[in-house]
Amino acid sequence: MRQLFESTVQRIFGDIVTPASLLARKAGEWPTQLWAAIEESGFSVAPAPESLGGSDASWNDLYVVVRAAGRYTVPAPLPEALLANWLLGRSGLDAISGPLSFAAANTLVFADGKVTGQLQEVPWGRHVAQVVAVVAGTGDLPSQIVVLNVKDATLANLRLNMADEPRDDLRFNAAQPLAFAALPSDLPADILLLGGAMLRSAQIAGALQAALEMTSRYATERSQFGRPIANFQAIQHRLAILAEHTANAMVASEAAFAESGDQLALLPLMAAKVCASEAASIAADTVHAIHGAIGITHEHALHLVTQRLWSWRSEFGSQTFWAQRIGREVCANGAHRFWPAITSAKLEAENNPVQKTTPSGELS
Amino acid sequence: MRQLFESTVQRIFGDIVTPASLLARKAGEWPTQLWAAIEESGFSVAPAPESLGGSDASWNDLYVVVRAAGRYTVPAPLPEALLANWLLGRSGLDAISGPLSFAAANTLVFADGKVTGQLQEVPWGRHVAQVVAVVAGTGDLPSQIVVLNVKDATLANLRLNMADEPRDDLRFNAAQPLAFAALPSDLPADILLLGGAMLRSAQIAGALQAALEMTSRYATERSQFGRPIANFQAIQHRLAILAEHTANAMVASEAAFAESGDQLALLPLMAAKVCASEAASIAADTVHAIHGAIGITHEHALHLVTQRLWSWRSEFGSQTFWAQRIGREVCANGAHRFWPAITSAKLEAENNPVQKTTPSGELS
Amino acid sequence: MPINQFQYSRIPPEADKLRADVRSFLKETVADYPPLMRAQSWMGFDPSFSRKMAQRGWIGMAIPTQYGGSDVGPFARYVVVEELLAAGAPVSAHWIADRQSAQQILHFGTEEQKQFYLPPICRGESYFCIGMSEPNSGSDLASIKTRAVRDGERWVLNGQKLWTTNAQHSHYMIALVRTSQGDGDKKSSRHEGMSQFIVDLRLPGITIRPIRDLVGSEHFNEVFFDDVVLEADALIGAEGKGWDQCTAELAFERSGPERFLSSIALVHALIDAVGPTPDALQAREIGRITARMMSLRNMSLSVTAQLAAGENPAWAASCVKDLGTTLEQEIPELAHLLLETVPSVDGGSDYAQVLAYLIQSAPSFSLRGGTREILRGIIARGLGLR
Amino acid sequence: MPINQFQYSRIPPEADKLRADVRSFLKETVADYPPLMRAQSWMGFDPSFSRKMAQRGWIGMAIPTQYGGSDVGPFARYVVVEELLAAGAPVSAHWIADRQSAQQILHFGTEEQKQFYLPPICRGESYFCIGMSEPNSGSDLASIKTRAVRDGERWVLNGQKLWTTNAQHSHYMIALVRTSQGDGDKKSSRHEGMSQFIVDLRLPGITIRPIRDLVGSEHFNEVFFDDVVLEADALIGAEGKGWDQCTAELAFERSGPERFLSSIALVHALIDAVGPTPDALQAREIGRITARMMSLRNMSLSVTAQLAAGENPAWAASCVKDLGTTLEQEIPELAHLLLETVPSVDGGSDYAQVLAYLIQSAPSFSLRGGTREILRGIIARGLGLR
Repeated sequence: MRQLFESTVQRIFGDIVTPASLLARKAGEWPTQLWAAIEESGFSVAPAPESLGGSDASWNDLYVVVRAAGRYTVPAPLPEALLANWLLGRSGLDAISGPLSFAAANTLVFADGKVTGQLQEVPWGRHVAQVVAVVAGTGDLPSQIVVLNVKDATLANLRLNMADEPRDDLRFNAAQPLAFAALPSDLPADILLLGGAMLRSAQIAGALQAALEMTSRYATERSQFGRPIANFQAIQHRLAILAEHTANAMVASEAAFAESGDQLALLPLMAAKVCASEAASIAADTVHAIHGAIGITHEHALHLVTQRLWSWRSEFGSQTFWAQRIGREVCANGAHRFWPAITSAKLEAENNPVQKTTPSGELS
Repeated sequence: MRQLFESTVQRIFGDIVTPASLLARKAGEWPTQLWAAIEESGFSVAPAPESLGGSDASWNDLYVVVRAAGRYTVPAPLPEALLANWLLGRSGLDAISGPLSFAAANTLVFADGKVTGQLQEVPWGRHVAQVVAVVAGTGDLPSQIVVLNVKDATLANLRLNMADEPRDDLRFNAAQPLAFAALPSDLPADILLLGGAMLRSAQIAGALQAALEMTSRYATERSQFGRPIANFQAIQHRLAILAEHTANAMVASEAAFAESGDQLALLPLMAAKVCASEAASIAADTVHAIHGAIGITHEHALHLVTQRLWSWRSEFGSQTFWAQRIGREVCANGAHRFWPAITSAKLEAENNPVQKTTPSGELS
Repeated sequence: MPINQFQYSRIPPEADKLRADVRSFLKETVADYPPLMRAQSWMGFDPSFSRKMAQRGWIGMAIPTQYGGSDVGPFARYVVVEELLAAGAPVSAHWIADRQSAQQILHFGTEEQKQFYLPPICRGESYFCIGMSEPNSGSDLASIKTRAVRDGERWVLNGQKLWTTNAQHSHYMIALVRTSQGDGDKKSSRHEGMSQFIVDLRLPGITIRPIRDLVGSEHFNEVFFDDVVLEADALIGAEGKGWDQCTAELAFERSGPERFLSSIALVHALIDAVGPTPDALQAREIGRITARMMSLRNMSLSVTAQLAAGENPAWAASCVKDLGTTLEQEIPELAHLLLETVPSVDGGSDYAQVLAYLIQSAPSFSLRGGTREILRGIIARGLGLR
Repeated sequence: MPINQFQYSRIPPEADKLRADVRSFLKETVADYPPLMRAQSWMGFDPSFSRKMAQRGWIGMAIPTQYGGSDVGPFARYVVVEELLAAGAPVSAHWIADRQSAQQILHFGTEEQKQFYLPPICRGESYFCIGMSEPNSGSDLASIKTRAVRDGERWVLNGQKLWTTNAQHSHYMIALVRTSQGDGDKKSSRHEGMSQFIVDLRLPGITIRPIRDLVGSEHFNEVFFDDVVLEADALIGAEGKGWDQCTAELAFERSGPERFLSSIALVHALIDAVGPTPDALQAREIGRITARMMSLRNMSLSVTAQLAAGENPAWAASCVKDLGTTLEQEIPELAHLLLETVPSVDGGSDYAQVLAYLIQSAPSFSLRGGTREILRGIIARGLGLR
């Protein structure tokens, strides 16, 4: 399945998402043709069960799709739609094949069948038709998954990330959800933040592959002082370090996807976002230093990659955010549980089942 | 004065403190001959006024002495004696020419003419005759400077820093000070911690000069793959970066000394310790990487320098400690006072005299 | 060891007195600038601001009074310049002319050239750009191909310059070009046979094409010369000595406050965004930035003192530039790790926008004034490594 | 791109089952070790511990049963080894023999050599060292000068090895020496004419001199060979192929858990010293160390899967080693910035002493198993840069 996925997305992206087409786009523009191709392929609904309109794809299968979305700098919320449809599927709601996104943070209140409040920093919020969010439970009330119609929203605080991808706030006032269901009890209320971090770690891994390839090629083609700059030891060392961090981010993000199933693999995905975000910083610095002036021109494709690396490293929790969350938990558990956490890829659940107070696999 | 100082200390240190003699020393051993030479030279009492047995040397004059103590990896508490005698002089007490140190941290209580409590991490505590400390004031009582006789103390928690320099705790039980006086009201109670940080920043600057010289020379003498390793671009770049940080630590520590007079220049000295400590880390990493295996043998003199860099960067407040202190003050003052702090080299006093609540120049 | 060139030097009190005047001028002129505008600092182009500065005698401060300068010395100039940069004032229009071109004309120009070019520079009315880089030359300046050929008394200029900052807004370019045979590829003659010309950019045969960069700005340009006819007095300095003339000025270009203040607008925005009670991580990083900015300024002042004493601090200036660039580039990298604010363009908070601007500008900091490889090579040479 | 070699690989469940056994063994044997002793990890030498491990079948796990091994495969060995290292068990005695020498003998040895050398290794009774570096050879191994000259059926060995870990405690050295003419300085033949010998260190003519290091330990040695007579069967593998035989094993040496766990004792001490409620800075750095250790382990397991599949992961192993060393060296650097504890020797808290030990040991981490320059050169070659 995974190999078929990889070759299929590479074909779609390779045909439609060319550097020339990307450079010609207007800031924040919706990719009509690309989204049509995505819908036709069925990728965006793949993680939902067949009974709900999907194809039961696992996170392990989908890893290559999300990574390729990063590698080809795909200007569309395909990764977002995958997570949203996975969550809909887990909650027994129908998959959605139209333009779809989610909000990792919101101030929603859901009462009397109506939703009021704000969705924050919704990827492509101004363009998508529907948005998935989790309304946090209060007291005895469980958290609820809601599907909201963007037509019911007021757009607020519109902005773009550095790669010109829309990140918009949406305000709802007593809007009726298109669908809703209780959040499965084995999922934490911040599942969309966690899932968003996992998506971005894989997108970063893909963008790192692209950055490494572009820059290795450039270094062998560009000459200074009478020889290819690839001959300079300083260039070789910097690219070697970039390769190491690319490998690190690839393996870390793949581990997060591969270990995720009905639940997400929390410690692996947090670690993946930490490592991928750090690698993104190193990569952007390295590839711009090696490309020199040509790399900061609009007409060169390098910034398509680096602007995404700079943006994605901060989205859905920075390196600091997730590292602090891991670090607080590690310290609270004490040194004797550090190594068991590494080998089990779980901070608490397996290693100390007795003291567990949060839902299985959840990290407070 | 300063040039005379520099040539004199270089002669003393150059004659007595040879690498061979340093390598032959036992861990923590007292340098009898060296201290005799220091006493004879009169350096250790120089910062005290002439009327109290010193020679009125300014911190600006003494900078080269302290830096040279670092450069020659002098195994004696000469920098410590300078600060102690400066403080004695500021308080109207006689200078002390015998083996002398100070405690930057203590738990002392001074009541009824007797001192009880512990001095912490006293440099060379097991060997010196006298120790200076500040007993913090309480309520209306001002802080007191006390000179304690080490013979009255119980040695506790003896240890060495990585360079085999003793750092010992001393316990006193109702001991009578050899001398005492009120701390001048324009000095903060943690003056010995601040002064200690300033000393170490200059010692680090000296050790960095030594590390840069040794390693630049080694790189031109050592061959691999048929040419001097100095020819490799990676080696050149690393030594260039080391030179930059050496220059940075030199200028930063010199600024702290030059701007200190009857009071210490607080922001410059904190900045100097931050920069010098960071430079120490970069230097130790760089020079060991370039020297390779020979550099970690006991018989090679490199570790005389790097073990001091590793130790001194942590003593009297790490990079983190002083950076946090600066950072908290900068944030409390707000962005509009950031640049004025840089140009005036003061965090608060000059820029906002109205709100000043601490003694002139003091940083809470 | 050249490291001993670094000695602490205070700004003399008479120079420091200027600071209060500059601050009150800035309060009047730029106090209302939004943070994103301040972040552009010496890339901000505003001729009316330049003229206001000139009226106060703050352009040409290192130029003799007979040519319209105020000749108050390098430390006074330093005080004015660092205050402007710290406030994010739009100094780009006169920047190159004031820092570099006027110095070159003063040192290498004829009396006629000085009288013609310097007064309008000091009035803040004449702007210059520097024509060095070319396609495929990059750091390897000795490989340039643009050529001026003698034609009687005149010269005919053909070729192309690239990455020329502000060419589209400038009146003149001081261009480094080949004037003798040889194509620059023979090792022995790589730095020979080059000369400098002051090129009036309104001359026929010159085409200037701005280059859009990754944030959508147009600072860089391509400049094409197609049989441009230069009069004899366009040559500045000695024929064939262009390379030496260029390198003589590099210490000025590499040691000023613009080498460690490019990200200061973000520091200001960051302090405001963090607020008065930083956590342990925020406090450490903001304190570290403060300490390093202070000590870099002291390094920079140390070089200024060497320049003022007539020494050649080329080595020390390279240290300032490389370490200063390190700090300037580190600041946005540190900042994005201190607050959970996603950087944004076309909307978002001041902090988010300044952060996005400086993250994307930072790569250019190590392109201006010599790449890190070039600088580190110079430093290594001074250490005796090559 | 070789980067695609990195694919996530889980430890198979049957290998992972061993983990509980190893942990309970470690609980019995090393639970009471003080932290400073654990910090020495694979430099800690304890023959009785090695024999205990051998009794459980945990030495020679990648050696066929006919030679005394347990032949349970690389993942099972991985589980045992990482548990030992994480606990700071004293594995130094058998370490080189188990990881490297036994593999070389298995791959290149004669049947007689396998039968003679492998069983005592698997019993934890026979210890090996590796004779590679020499004075003035450093990273440039092809420049070695130690030479074995044929004398009838035998060989006569002369020369000197340097930086030989554990030579003073080992029974055998596998030495790389020159066996043909040429002095190694001619470019064309630099890697030719070298052979490997198993040298019994009790032979006459061998002098071993331990070298004291900066913390006072004696891990390194100088080993002198003065007309040492070797029997014909001391040669291992093919004459003249010593270089290839050495490099073939490097992936094993460069990708194991010892390449990112050397500082784990300090991580443990740090977590304890920080306590359950870290501040924002401590939490971030401890979390970052955790994340990187996890992901390096996944990189290392990815290489193990390649080895298990019979592939040659030399490139990927270099990535693991270089990035692993980065982490191992970063941990003491980060730790000293998280608590105001001055590192100490000969007294002080556990944390202060472990910190001092690892700060001073860290420089050696990039000497073992190939310097960073060598590794980055290999990685750059794989990227097509050279």
